[in-house]
Formats: sequence, C-alpha cells, structure tokens
Amino acid sequence: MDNANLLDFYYQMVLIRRLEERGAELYQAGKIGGFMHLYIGQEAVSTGLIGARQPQDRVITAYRDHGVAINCGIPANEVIAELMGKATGISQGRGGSMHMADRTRNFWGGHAIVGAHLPIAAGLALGDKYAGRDGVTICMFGEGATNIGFFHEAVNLAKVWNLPVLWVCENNRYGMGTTVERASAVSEIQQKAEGYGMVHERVDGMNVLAVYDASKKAIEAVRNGSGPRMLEIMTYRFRGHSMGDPERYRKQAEVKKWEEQDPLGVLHNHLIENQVTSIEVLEEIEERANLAIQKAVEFAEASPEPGLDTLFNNIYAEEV
Amino acid sequence: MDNANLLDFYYQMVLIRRLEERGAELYQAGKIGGFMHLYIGQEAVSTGLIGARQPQDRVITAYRDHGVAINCGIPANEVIAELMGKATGISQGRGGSMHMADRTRNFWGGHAIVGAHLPIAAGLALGDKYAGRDGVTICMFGEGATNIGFFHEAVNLAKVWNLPVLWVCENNRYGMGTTVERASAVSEIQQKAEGYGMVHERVDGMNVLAVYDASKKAIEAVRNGSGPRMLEIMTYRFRGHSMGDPERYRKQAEVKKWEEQDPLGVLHNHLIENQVTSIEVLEEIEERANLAIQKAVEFAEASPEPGLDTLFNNIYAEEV
Amino acid sequence: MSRLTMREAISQAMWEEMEKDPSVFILGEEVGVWGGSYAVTKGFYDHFGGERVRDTPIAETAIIGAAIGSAMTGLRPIAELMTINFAFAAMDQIVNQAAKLHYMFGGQFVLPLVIRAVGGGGRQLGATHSQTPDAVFAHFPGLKVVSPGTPADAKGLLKTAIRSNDPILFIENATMYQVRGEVPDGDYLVPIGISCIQRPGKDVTIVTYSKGLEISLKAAEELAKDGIEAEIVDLRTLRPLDMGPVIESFKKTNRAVIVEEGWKSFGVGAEIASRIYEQAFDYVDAPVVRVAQKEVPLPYNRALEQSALPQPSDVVAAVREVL
Amino acid sequence: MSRLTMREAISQAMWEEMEKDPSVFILGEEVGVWGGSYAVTKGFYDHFGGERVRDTPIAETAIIGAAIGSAMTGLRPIAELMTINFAFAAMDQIVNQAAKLHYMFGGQFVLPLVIRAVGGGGRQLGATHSQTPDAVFAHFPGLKVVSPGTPADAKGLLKTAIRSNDPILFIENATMYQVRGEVPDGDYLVPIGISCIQRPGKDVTIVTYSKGLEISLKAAEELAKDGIEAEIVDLRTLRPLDMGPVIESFKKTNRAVIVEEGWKSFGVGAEIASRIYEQAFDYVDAPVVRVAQKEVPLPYNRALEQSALPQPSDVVAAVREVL
Ligand SMILES: Cc1ncc(C[n+]2csc(CCOP(=O)(O)OP(=O)(O)O)c2C)c(N)n1
Ligand SMILES: Cc1ncc(C[n+]2csc(CCOP(=O)(O)OP(=O)(O)O)c2C)c(N)n1
Ligand SMILES: [Mg+2]
Ligand SMILES: [Mg+2]
Repeated sequence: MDNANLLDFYYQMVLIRRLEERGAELYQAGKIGGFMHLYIGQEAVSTGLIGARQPQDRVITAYRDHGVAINCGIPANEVIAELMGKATGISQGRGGSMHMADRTRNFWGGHAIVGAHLPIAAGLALGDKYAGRDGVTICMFGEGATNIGFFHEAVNLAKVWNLPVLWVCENNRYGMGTTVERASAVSEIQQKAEGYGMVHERVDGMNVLAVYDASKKAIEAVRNGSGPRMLEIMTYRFRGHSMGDPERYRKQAEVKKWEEQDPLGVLHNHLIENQVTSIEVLEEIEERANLAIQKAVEFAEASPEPGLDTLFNNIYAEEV
Repeated sequence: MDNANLLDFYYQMVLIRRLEERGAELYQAGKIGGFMHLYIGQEAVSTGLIGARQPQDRVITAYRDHGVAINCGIPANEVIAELMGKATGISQGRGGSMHMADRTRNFWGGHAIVGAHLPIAAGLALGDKYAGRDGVTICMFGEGATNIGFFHEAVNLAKVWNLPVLWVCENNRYGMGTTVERASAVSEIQQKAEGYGMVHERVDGMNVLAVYDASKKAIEAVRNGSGPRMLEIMTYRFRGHSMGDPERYRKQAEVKKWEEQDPLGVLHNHLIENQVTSIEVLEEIEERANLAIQKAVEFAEASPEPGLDTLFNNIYAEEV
Repeated sequence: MSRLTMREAISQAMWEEMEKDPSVFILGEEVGVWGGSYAVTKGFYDHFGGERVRDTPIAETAIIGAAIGSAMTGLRPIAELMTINFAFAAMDQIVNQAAKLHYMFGGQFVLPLVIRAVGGGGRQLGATHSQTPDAVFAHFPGLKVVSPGTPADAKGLLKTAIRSNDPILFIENATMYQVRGEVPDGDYLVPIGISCIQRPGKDVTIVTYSKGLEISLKAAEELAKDGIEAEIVDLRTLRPLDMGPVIESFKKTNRAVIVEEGWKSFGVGAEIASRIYEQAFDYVDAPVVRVAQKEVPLPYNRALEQSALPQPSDVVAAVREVL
Repeated sequence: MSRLTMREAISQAMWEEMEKDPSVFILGEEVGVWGGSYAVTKGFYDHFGGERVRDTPIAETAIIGAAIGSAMTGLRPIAELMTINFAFAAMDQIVNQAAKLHYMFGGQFVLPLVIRAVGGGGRQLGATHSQTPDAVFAHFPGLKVVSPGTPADAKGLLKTAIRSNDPILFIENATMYQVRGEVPDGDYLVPIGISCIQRPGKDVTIVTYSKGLEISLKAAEELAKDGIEAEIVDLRTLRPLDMGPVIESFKKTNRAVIVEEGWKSFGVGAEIASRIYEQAFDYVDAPVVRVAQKEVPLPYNRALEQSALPQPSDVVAAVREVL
C-alpha cells in the first residue's frame, strides 16, 4: 500500500463523513425524504474493503450505502442528487438513500430488505464463474442480517457451488436497537462461518489499514478459487440507526468511547505519526472534500426533478 | 432400559415396517393417493427418540410421518384410515399421508413444506417456557431441510431465547435424489450446530438402543434448562423418496449394503444375542404386528368417507 | 370516549388486553427496548417486561413461526411485522401454515394469533418499502384480514382480534397513525367481518377501507360542496368480506366508486366490483369505477410517488364519471 | 408439427433454447440427476452437464436469488420451483427483488429471468401442495406472469420468455402435463401479453387460461350438444393482461363466464369481470359469472377435493345462467 493510496483513503473517508453530515442537514431541512442511514463511524470498512478490490470485482451492500457508493467511485454529485430525488441521481431519483447503484462502476446496490441481497450476490458470483471471468463479488451486510434465513441459504449455496464471493459482515454491534447478543446465537459472527466450513477472520474496522490488508488477502484468495470466505469487520455507528432514532438502547458514554477510535482520527494519526505526510496536506485534503460536497449539493439543488411523464419508464426492459 | 421396553420397541418397529409395506400395496392399488413417503429403514430413529420422551414432551416432524405417528401412540387404524382419506383418519381425511397429527398424544404433525415446522417447533417450546411447564419439544427433520432458511431462523431463535427444543436431524444422506454433499456446505450436519454455539451429537440411527440413550440424555438436558441441543441421527431409507421415485441417483449395491444394518435386524440380533428373549417371543410379536395392520386395513376399508357436506368445516375455529 | 390517534388506539387495545389476559404477549423486531419502530408499543417493555414484550432477531419466518407454535399451545401472541413488505419474508408461515393448520388437521389445532403489519406508501421509502398488498393476503381462506380506517375501529377490531381463536392479519397504515378520532374507553369490541357506513349519503356509494377511507372522506367533502352526497362504506375486514352494507347502499345510489391504496389489477376493488355486479346487477346505472394505485413499483421521488398514489381528486373525478 | 404432450413441449422449448444460447441454464431442486420431479428436464443433465443443469439445495430463496443475480450479469437462468406452493418460501425474492430491481435503480439492471413453477390441485396432495395462487403474483407490476393452456402455447411462450429481458413467472399445471396437442417444430414463438381465441363461438364468451381451458373445452363440447356455441378466450398471460380478444368476443356474445382453478375471492376472475364491465358496459346483457375453486384449503380426500375444484359441469351451469 503506497502513500498516494493512503492519502486517497483519507480523502474518501473525509468525503463520506462530510457527505453524511450534509445529508443529515438536508434531511432535517426536508430536502431528503424516506429513511436515511448514515455511515458515520464505519467509513474505514468500505474504504479499506473496496480499496482492495480490482475493477472486475462487484460490490453489493444493504441500505447503509452512501459511503459504499462513494468508495465505488460514484461522484458525490450523483449521490446527493439521488438523496434529493433528482433526475440526475444515480438511480434517477427512483431509489433514494437506500437504493443507489451504478452498474458501470460495478456497484450493484443498495438493498433495503435485510439480507435479501445475499442470495443475489451469490447469483452475481455465479455469473462470473459460469462465464469463466475472475471477478470476485464482495457482499456487505450487517451483523443483524446474519439471523435471517436469506443469509443461511446464500452462504450455504456459495460454499456448495464454490462461488467467488467474499461475505463481509459489518458488525457494528446493533441491528436497530438490538445488540448482537440479544439477536444472535453467537455474538462473534465469524463463528457462523464454522457451520459452513468456511474460512473466516475478524478484523478491526476502525483501522482502514487493517481492513485493507485483510480484504486484499481474502479477495485474492477467493479469486484464486479457494472458495467463498467470510470477514467479520468490527465497527460502530456513531449516529442513530436512521434519521429520527431515539437511541434509547445505548448510553452516550458507549458512543463516546467508540468515538475515541474514530476511523478518520486513527488514519490521521497513522499518517502523521509515521510521517507519511504533514498536517497541512491533510488539511488540504479535508478542504478538497468540503468543497466537493458543497459543489455536489449545489449540483443536486440545481438539478431537475424527474418528469411526471417518466413515471412508467423502466417497469420492464421490453415494451409491453 | 428394561426388557419389556425393548420388546415394545421391537413391536413398534415391526408395526411400522408392516404398516409401510401394506401402505405401499394400498398405494399401488390406488387406495391411497397423493404423495407418500415411507419410513422403512428409519424405524429405529423415531422409536428410540420418542421412546425416550415424557408424556409432556411434544413431537413434530415432516411429511415422512407414519412411523412417528405410530411411536406417538396413534393406533394403526387411524393412521391407515387417514392414508385412505377416511372420516375416521387421525386428521379426518383432510391431511393424508403428509399431514397426520394428534394433539391428545402430543404429536403436532406431519408437515409437508420442508423446514416450515421448525419455526413452529420453536413456538411450541416458547409456549411451554412461557407457561413454566417442563415439556421439551422434539423436532425432527431431514438433512436436506437444514439448507433452507427456515432452519436457520428457528435454530437461532431457540438458542437466543433458550427454548426447550431438541433439534433432531435424521440424516438419511439424501434429500430426494441429492446427496448431502451436493446440497450442504458441511456433510456432517452436526457441524452446523457450531454456528449456533449449540451442543450436538452424532448418533447411529440403525441401532435403536443408541438412539434411545442419546435421546434420553439430550431430552433431559434440555428439560433441565441447559438450552436447545441438536442430534444428528445417521440413517438410511431403504425405499425411494416417495412412491414412484425412479431412484436414478443411487446404486442398488449401496441400498443393499445399508440393508445389512436393517434396524429391525440389529435389534433382533441384540435381543437374541444378549438372551433378552427367544426367537419364539419375537415371532409372536411379529405376528401381533401383522395382525394389527391387517385389522387396521379392515377398519380403514370399512370406514366411511367424510361427508361432502363437511367440506367447509374447520376453515376457522370461530363462525364467520 | 377519548380523542385518540390511531397509534394510541392500537396501543391501548393491546395494553388493555395484556393487562386482562396473561396469555397475550407481543413479539417482533424492536417492539421492546426501542418501543416499536412506529412507537406503537412505547412503554410496553418497561411495564410488561421482556417475557411478554419480546424483541426478536431480524427473522420474520421465525417471528411468525414462533407465534403460530405458541398459539397452538394456547397463548395469544401478537406478532408485529415491522412493515407488511417484510411479510413476504414470512409468506410461507402466513399462507401455508397459519392459514391451513386448523383445517388440514381436521380442526385439532387452534391458532389464536394476531399478526400486526403496517403498510402503505407516500413516505418516499421506495419500491420495496411502500406496498399495500392487502388483496394478496385476502386471497387465502383460513386467514382473516382486517384493516381499520378509524381509531375507534382500530381499537375495537384489534381487541376482538386478540380474543379471537383464528389467525388474523391486522393491517395498519403508517400515514394514518396520527389520524385522530373519538375512541370508546375500556372494553370496546368491534366484530370482525362486518362492514359499516362511515358517512351517510344518497348519490353515490364509495366502497373503501383503511387509507382509502381518509381519501374518500376528503373527496366526499369536496363533492358535498357541489351538493353531491356520497355514502361511504368501510369494509374494515377483507376476509371474510361483508358485502351487506355495500349492496344495501348501492341499491339506493345505483352508482359505486371503489377506493383502495394498492395496485388496481388483481386488487381489492376488482373483488368488490365483481360482487356488486353479481349481487345487485339490476341496480347498476353506470359502470363501477376503481380508484387505486398506478401499476408501478413506487418511486422515491416525492412528486412521482404522489402521482402514482390515489388522491382525493381522483375519487372526485371518479364520482363525477359515474354520476 | 408434432403431436406432443405439454411436458414434451416445455421440455423441447428449453432444450432448443439451451442448444442455441449458451447463456441459458437451468437451476432448481432435482432438475439434474433426478431429471426433474415431474420429468420435465429428463435427459438434460446428461446432455448439457452439471454446470448448465444445476441441482440446488432445498433453498427456494437461494434459487431465485441466484437466478436474479446471474441474470443481472447477462445470463438467462431458468429457475425451477418444484411447485408454486414453494414460491412462498422465495416470495421476497420474487415480488420485492425480481419485480422491482429494474425500476428501482432507474433501469440499470436487466433481469432476463424465467421462473418455472407448477401448480394446481386435484392430486390429493393436501392444502399446502395444491394451490393455484396465480392472481397473487399477477398483482405485482414489474413481474410478468404467463400460464399456457396448450402444448403449442407452452412451447411458444416459454421460448419467448427465455429470450425476454424481463423477469417472468411461468406457471404450469401438473394435471396437464399429459395433455397432447399439435406443436410447431423448431423456432416457434408466441408473444407474451397476447390473449387468443381457442374455440370460436357466438353465444357466450368463456374467459379462461391454463387448467381452466381444459375444463372450459369440455364444457363447450357439452354445450354444443344443445346448440350453444361458446367462444373461449385464453388469456395465456395474466400480466400484462390483454383484454382485446375478450372485449371483442364479449361485444359479440354479450355474456361471459370466467373460469379459473384458483380461489374465487381476489382471484383472476374478479379482475377480468371488472374489466369487462369497465370496457364493455353497454354490451352487458347478464351478470358475468365466475367459476372458481371453493374457498377452502384443499383437503386430501379425493371426493372432497374434487367437490372443491371447478368442474366442466360448473361451467355448463354458469353458461346456462348467463344465457
Ligand atoms: C426483512 C427485513 N426485516 C426488517 C427490516 C427493517 N430493518 C431495516 S435495517 C434493520 C436492522 C439491520 O441491522 P444490521 O443488519 O446489523 O445492519 P446495520 O443497520 O447495523 O448496518 C431492520 C430490522 C428490513 N428492512 N427488512
Ligand atoms: C419448501 C419446500 N421445498 C421443496 C419441497 C419438495 N420436497 C419434499 S421432500 C424433499 C426432500 C427433503 O429431504 P430431507 O429433508 O433430507 O428429508 P427426507 O425426505 O430425506 O426424509 C423436497 C425437496 C418441499 N416440500 N418444500
Ligand atoms: Mg448492525
Ligand atoms: Mg434426507
């Protein structure tokens, strides 16, 4: 991992953080509707993970997808435009916060039914395997999603058919207000992989370098045909589950404690302590991210709404 | 386990065998319709398992349920009457082969959707736990059923809520024509219990004594509040999956080899070799079973069809 | 009588029944510590404790299965599906198990079971989270499907449902939780399977339920300004379906408009229209008109979404069409 | 032309498409080594191999999910659900994913996907295994629902479905696999979303599809003995629904009977009847009659089950009622 990449990671993580902060404001101002789930606190996970993929590797995730969209290379303009339901949004204003995707960047969404994208991920991987391509499908999901049957069927199928999937559990300790201990028979999610005879590893998700290293290794192992694997990436969301979460289920002290490990701070310290770069450069990066988000909001605000005459577009791929 | 019980096990197993053989004939003769799945080869499993329960322990299983019904104490009369769709059948001719149940004998069915009775079993156990009763719910299913999401959700919930369920997988190596290796990430089903941090054991299902011992231990452990457990009972079906199975997926030699371990023969040998009883007594038991089945067929043949005016009975428990 | 919101009425119904009958309990995602993702069970966990207000894993099949099984042992579970869109993750348990176990075993098993699920669109949640698939569930004999349109009915029907011995799907609408109305205090019961008149009128019959009632009432006010008096029949229960008041009203008005929030094709309106023609053919003066959702997976964008949902103005136009 | 059974016609359609296009493959329970539990894919595994004829675990959600995902990468999966009753175990994938992914992401994903599922009653399989819930699936925009009534249509529609870029649920009927008919050889395509006349007549319009066609043809023969000529319209596709031939026929006969195997309430007939009234109100001479399954979870006992299923005699009686 060379220094340029590290600085790029820092940029991406700050960009996501700013995007989410602005998103929260726009939501409060009524400019974003529906359910919105912020990624603040978890930025190192998708940044390190997707930073380790090759272009042919597909990414698919749940509804907490803004950060993933950014890491996949979707311009902030199109992410924010989607949040505001504009025609220029990455899903043309049809999907909103929970349903972003970009086929051209190998980002397969943004899925709002918990666990439902896991069987689809198995199918994406089957597509590559069937066609003899060497892409790996990277499928992200929360620890709460590992309790639904969809998870079980998908993971089992992937193993039986030796599909090139990397299963990535973002264990942020909560599914809405329910702790992993209250919902899952095992609180160490990686233990579930044992039931499928699958190689697994637990990773520190507040440290983008740790995520990157583990991901790189795992993705290449999958690519080499050694079968699907599972990563459990330990992380934490600093904000509520979605906008308007009363957060009765956890103490502020717990949040505070995790905030000491803020992934942006962890990387910042690493870059300075190891003399990779200077404070000035990092400030310049932060400034660049601020500006990008500001521009993106302007772009989105200025973008047109989808025409009402387009309501029936794209129900089917073929004329009916 | 005293000798009287052992002889009773022998009687039950012979009774099931005869019932299944006669059932096959009646099916060929067009007197039984629908799908019918024979239990021949697996008799030791439910006989030993249900032989180890207390009256307050509930039993629930899949569609391969004739033997289970017998072991739960349903008279062969009512089992065969149900197979023939008669009003005197245990489900009043509504259920048929796949849907037998007897509430009064704590037998909760007979369920034809693979895996769908597992969540219901968790619910039965929840009922006992909630009410402070000490019953254990014994839930039987095939190894093929462990790949569906229903299994996962039910087993996880049982563990999280510490429900008094004994999960019993009858591993007969095939789900229809698919071997366990071709359908399941792990071919040793008990390994799946690891993913739920659940105590598990693999048992020889051709030996009713082994099944009884393991079941007794497991049921009492569950009763004592130590949480749900899983047994994987190794067995084999000597006949096709259901009537009319072309059996293209296995060699006759394989079947032959397993038949050498016929659970009836294994018990027979045990009883003679350990001088528990004499050949004559066993022959007398066999004769008794033959007679019971003969009488049961006569009973069923002579029984009336349900009246056409009863079609709408029991759609709801309350008048609409 | 108290003036309650729909949310409060539903909450009160459960609270009262739980106080009265220890076999009643609640299970579902976030019903406990969180207080219900729509705050319907706020305060229940603290009052009744974790045994009776059970937070579950995200596992809809396990939720419904646990409800079915425990109901079969004599308990009276109220299973909450966070939204009806997630009912599809438990579809087998609902339509193949709950709806069939009583019949299939000759009446041996009794399932005193309520499944609460909230549906409806209009909140920019996108296609997977905005459905009103009520007709789909109403198709299955063995299940009862109830969907109230007023706070009073919500309380009375839910209390009846909790005391009923049959599996009942109780469908709420998220945009109606704030609707207020007079609700009788204490033991108020509304029978399941009985339609009623929510607004008397003589010129046209509007048949509707749930969110459709709100829409229809607004339309009726509009129409009244022009001297058109619409009679509104609220179905309240989709299965078993009580056509009595519908037919009675129709025989008077000879014209009907059916209003539902879900998609039109193979929806609720199709069944109602068919039955009107079957049961009152000689009274039909104009084709019955169905007002429903446009046939599109609901989009996120607000204007697009609203243009796909039935509006009071659509009902007004439909009434003018049949007059 | 060859005289084929429905089973052979379906089999032939898949075989030809697999020979032609290497991106077409089959997945499902027992489709391979076993040869299909209804023998529809017999011989496929030996000929095309295990990569293209994929036996799956018993995991309906995984089957449909794998089909959806692989279709999104450009493959053309044919997913077989052993029976449509098991579709409920994959309901979320079918109605929340397959039906919505194209629209929800602004058209980015294309899903050239066929789900084959066999349904119907009459084989003493009991309530969980005997359903005809076609209307339920037809309710969801984004999905196409096809259900042929003749071997020729089965072949032609399935071939079109396999080549189509939309998610299609293709519903077969188990008691019709032995029905024989003339089937064009080779590249025979029948368009999806087009209804057709299966029997010309002038006195009454019978609207039906799938098993209902068989029932209706028998009834029409019976009626012909009395000089009553029924015109039978076969819908073939339930979504999108082509009412053209129905309305045209109805404008001639002014009387209609709708025949379906599924339950009546919230079923296919309700939608058809509603549309007939909407589109040809001035031509209605008698109430449209729906012939359908009695509203009961189908029982195992043969006589009971048959008494719940629609019979040719029911259709004859219904026609006499409308005449
Ligand atoms: C099938 C289904 N059930 C319930 C929900 C409601 N829901 C949305 S997010 C969520 C919690 C998911 O938790 P987790 O998987 O840990 O992801 P996180 O939100 O922590 O990222 C729930 C219950 C849903 N969207 N889909
Ligand atoms: C959800 C569902 N999918 C498919 C089927 C069809 N089916 C019936 S039995 C069976 C095989 C089950 O195998 P296993 O669980 O090992 O039990 P066994 O028959 O060996 O006793 C299948 C696929 C079904 N009944 N339900
Ligand atoms: Mg989480
Ligand atoms: Mg098996």
